[in-house]
Amino acid sequence: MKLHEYQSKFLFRDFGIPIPQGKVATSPNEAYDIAQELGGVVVVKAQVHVGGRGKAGGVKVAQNAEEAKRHAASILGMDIKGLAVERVLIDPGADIQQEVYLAITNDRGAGKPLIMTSMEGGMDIEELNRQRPDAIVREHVDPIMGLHDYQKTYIASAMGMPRAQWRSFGRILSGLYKCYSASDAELAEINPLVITGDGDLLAVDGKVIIDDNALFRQPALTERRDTSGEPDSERQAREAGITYIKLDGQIGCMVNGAGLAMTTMDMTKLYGDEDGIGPANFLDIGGGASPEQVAAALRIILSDENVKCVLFNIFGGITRCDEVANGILTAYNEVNPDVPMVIRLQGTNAAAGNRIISEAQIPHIISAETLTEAAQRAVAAVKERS
Amino acid sequence: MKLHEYQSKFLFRDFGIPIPQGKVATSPNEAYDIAQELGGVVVVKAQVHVGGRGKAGGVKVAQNAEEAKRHAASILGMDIKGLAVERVLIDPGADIQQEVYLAITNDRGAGKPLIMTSMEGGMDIEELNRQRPDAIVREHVDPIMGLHDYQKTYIASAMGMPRAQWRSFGRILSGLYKCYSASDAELAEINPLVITGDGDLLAVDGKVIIDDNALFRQPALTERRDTSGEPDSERQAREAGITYIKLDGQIGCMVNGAGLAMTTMDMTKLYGDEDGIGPANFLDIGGGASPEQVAAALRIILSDENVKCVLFNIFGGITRCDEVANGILTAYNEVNPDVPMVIRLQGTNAAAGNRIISEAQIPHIISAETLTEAAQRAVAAVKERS
Amino acid sequence: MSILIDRTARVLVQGITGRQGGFHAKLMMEYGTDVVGGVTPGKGGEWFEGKPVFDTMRMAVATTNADVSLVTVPARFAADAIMEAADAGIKLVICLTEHIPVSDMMKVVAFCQRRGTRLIGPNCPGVMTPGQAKIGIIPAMVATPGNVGVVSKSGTLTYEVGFAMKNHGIGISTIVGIGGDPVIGTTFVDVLEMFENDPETEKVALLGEIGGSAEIVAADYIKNAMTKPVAAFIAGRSAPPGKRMGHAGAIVDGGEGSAEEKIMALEAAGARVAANPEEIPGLLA
Amino acid sequence: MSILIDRTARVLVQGITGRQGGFHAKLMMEYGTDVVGGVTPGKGGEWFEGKPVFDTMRMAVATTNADVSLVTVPARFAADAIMEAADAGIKLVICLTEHIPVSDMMKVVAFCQRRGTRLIGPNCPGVMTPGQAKIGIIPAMVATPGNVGVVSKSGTLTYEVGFAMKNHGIGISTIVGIGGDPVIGTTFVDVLEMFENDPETEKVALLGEIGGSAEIVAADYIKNAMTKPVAAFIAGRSAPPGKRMGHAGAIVDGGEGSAEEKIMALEAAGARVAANPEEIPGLLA
Repeated sequence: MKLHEYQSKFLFRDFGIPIPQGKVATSPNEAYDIAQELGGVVVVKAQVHVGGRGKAGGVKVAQNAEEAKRHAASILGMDIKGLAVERVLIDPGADIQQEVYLAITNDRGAGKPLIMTSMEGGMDIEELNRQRPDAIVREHVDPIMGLHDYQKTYIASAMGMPRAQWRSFGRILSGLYKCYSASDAELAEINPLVITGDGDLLAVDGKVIIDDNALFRQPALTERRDTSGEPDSERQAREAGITYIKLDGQIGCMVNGAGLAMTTMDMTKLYGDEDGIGPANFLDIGGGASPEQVAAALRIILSDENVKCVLFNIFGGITRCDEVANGILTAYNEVNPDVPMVIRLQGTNAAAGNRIISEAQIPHIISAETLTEAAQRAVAAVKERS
Repeated sequence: MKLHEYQSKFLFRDFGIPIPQGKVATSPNEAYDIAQELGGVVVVKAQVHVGGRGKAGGVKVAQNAEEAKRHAASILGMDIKGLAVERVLIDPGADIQQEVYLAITNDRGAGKPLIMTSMEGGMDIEELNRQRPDAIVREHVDPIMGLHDYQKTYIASAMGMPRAQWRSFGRILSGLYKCYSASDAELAEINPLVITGDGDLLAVDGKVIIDDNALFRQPALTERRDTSGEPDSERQAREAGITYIKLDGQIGCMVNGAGLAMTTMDMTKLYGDEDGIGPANFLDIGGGASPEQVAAALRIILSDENVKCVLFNIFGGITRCDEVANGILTAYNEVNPDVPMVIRLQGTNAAAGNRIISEAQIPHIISAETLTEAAQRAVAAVKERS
Repeated sequence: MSILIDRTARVLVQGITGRQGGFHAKLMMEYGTDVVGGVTPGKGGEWFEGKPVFDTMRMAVATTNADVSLVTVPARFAADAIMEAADAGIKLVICLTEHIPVSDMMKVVAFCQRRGTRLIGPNCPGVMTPGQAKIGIIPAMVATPGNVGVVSKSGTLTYEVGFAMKNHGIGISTIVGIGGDPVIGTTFVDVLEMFENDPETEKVALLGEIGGSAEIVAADYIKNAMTKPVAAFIAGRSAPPGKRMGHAGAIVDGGEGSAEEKIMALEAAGARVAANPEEIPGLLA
Repeated sequence: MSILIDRTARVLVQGITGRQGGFHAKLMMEYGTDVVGGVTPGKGGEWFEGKPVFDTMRMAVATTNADVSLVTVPARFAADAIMEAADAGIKLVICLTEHIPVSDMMKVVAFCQRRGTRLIGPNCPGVMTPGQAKIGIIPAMVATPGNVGVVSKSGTLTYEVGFAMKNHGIGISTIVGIGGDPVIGTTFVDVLEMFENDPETEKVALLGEIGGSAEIVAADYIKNAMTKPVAAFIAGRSAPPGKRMGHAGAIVDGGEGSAEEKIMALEAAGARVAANPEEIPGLLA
């Protein structure tokens, strides 16, 4: 779960990290009041869950409250990569001497938290990593012991942080590690961490992503979820306990198991790509899905107007194919899809499941024995209807 | 640093451990008001830093507020093993079904926290350990990992806690470990932890001792220090940065180093015991003590009226004996003791030190070359003056 | 014994009185696995299908002398359950549980390493040595005994491939589901190494997916240290970047972890990579 | 090399720019100890008596190839400093610092054990192999080379005994001050075992005190595993129970840790226990 910039920075503040004294506005008038209160130059920043808002015109400097109001008016409601801007952060302008990059993330290969930091902050870390990988200091943290104080000295020294800032940088590093750790974050990033003309450090921009699997113990953070950037269908699926991701193709996929669901997508593309045909979604109904869940999943798939065919690929292991077949029939009767459905049931009780489907004598239903056959038939069905 | 019962229990409460809703009174009228507010039967408990207050009459049950006031009047000001009672805790009476013992302490041999618990609570743990050692369940905690949840199940099962209480006992165990750990406690003890008639758990008595060396990071606990049980001389020494412990003998000891200080005490006793002569105190002036500290230490030693002789035993290692000799002379001139002083300087610059002392030509000063000689001469000096 | 388990494995099921734990414990016993008991805190003293249930792993191991544990408890209890097994002296822990927070797993993996306990998973279907024992949820029907080792991040995709192999008359030495989470106890390389050293394994099938770089590291191992042929499939060629495809670990992030780079690395290492998992039996023939 | 250190030891001093650290570093160098540098965070790049000062142990070890570290930093930084040394690959860390919280030391001791780092102390005078090297604050004058190993919880008491031995013409192989704190890195038994296995040590002097049960455990070891004669002294016979006698560990608590029980145990184990430390040379003669 992503936090907005303002949410991330307010969270940093809870862990003792200095941030600008800005506030969030949802209207130009509010922006005016905040800018007035702050006084001087302010920055008006769009709060959306996409990168590149600066290039899109979502970040603007204002010399006074009147200008802040005008900027807010132009940014609020702006469309950035398909997302409407609902909030702007009004931050006081900072006296930037130097921009530093500082982040803590999960290094999955090492199975440890990884601190990445560089005196060349401001730019995207992936960009920096491509251009000047040696400018990034990387330090693992022992997940059980946590961050040692001596590591802070090592990092500050290795990155070339001026000595005058070691102490305050160390405090921020401790604070960020505590924040990352206490919030079950996958990423806690300050970019830029600014050294001001007075030699102070200030987290001017921030990004935090929380591990979805840990939200059960993060009630305060869970409340802050902003689903405005999420497609309706994905939100509905999430609420129904189904993993669904909308894609651009024409073949709706309903599969049990994440790996097999990806594979099924891949097969539709393998056989359909030359005709511009591919998967309309990722969907994993999980093990032992009920007829109600199958129906809900089917409705979600069909809510996508691009879908020209639905492909069921169920490998019955513990799941019994006859039960899934009944679920499909129930769902079919409830949802009444007007697109063809390719059904491939394999594994436990596959014969019985296929018999149930064929005996139901439903038009638009196409059987398949192997995944290859199923994918090929789904592609053919889409071609027919195009 | 010891916490009083009420301080310990209020600390437990901060960590989610259920305690009786009692309050502290420093006067009979206050006790009346608290008992009135609580209603019903209450217990009036002396808050002093010694064991055995129950047998001394420091704990009394009152049926009503009037009786609570009378009990408070008799307990407040009472002398328990030399300590005056300044506060009483007024707790509501508990419906006691069973008394449980639960404590976490440092196991120095293992270098790990040790949980000790027993269904046979209420009595002193040392007593229980002598009588029924098998009734105590002992479980170490990994100091880095902390208490695992599974250990709580193991402990509850092994001690024979009824299953209905496992969950609440587990929560108390977690809370007590957090309390012990967050407070840098050497001991966090609940005795008894009561199972009430309703099956609830309640920490009816508590004892917490904080590691003195960790007080620098426990400001809130440090404020709660009650020095009323501490002799004035020990408090003065503590404030002067000297370790001093008052004993019953006649020979005041001033030594550098704790091990040598104990040894010096032992030697006075070894040679004086048959005449009833022994050490008046433990005192370690540490390494490189200044003349001011030597003078302060001398004043503290002489504040004890039993002292008939002062024995200086300094083994100069890094400390130079000539400097110590000058310190002694300065202290002598400032304090002007009227008891004989045996001075033994050995090690670095011992010859020079001894020359300084002998050249000062001070009456009452007796030189010695070895520790044995010094102890024997101090004993002889006391005998002379008896 | 092929690798990791054979019919002599003495298995405890943590969470045996749960719906999932009990269901699979029964199927394991039907397959011939020696399930010697189970653990559910608060239910010690009960019985499950003739096997004793204990409150703690410590008591369970002391009584049954078990050497493998299967963790089936819910996500919020799973980290503690794995460490409990490791502390009780179990040297092989297989964890099926999905949705364990990554921060828990980082601690648990470090903990198991220090204890010398091998952890398989979490979020995996388990381990099966066909004809001998299965520990986990892999259906009996998807494999027959043979000489191909299978290692996979995924559940049903593995069944699909196993089933296709069976239909082509190809048997399996051991199937190891390592799980699709970002931080796991046992990696592709760990298992490849075991297969390389296993006299009963002649070839290996590796089923990977997008996300992370475990397949790249595996390719490196295949190139430098493996003598046995490897056939592979990587799921997620059609997955968009920045989206988590069901498995917590299945995400192409910052240009890393794409199917293309994994396929290229594996092919460069000499593995034969299928575009369609149903081609795997052909590549192994 | 006698035990633990000899003239080849390459020593870093953590806290070398501090008053205590610098003072003792100089004395160590005068004695002949090979002090190769020091560490003080924030002072990297400076020089101390011709030796380089580094910001971190990692950089110091990489540059100097040191193998021993002496920790002289204040109590609140000491736990971190010890772990820093262990993480930097140092296998022998000697910590002089007094007043470290016990909870820190419990973590640090467990940490060092996992890292395979031997910790001596804290709150100890250090280690000296007379005529070769001294690391810590033991004065040069208290010992000459010889064949008696000395292990002690105390500082000045050790000097007292060493000096008495020297005056009786008895030399020392190595002096190890293990420290008077409740939780320490190296115990009596650890050192007794080293002396037992050290061909240059023929006899051992053990200087204990009240508090804890390390001397009882040592008695057990002496009885069961030691062939070399042991002379001992236990300080604190006249100490009252329940009072901490200077050293954080020197307290008779709940009837445990008294001098009497330690003396009895040592005598029963065959050690010769002196009533007066100045008798030790006689017992060793």
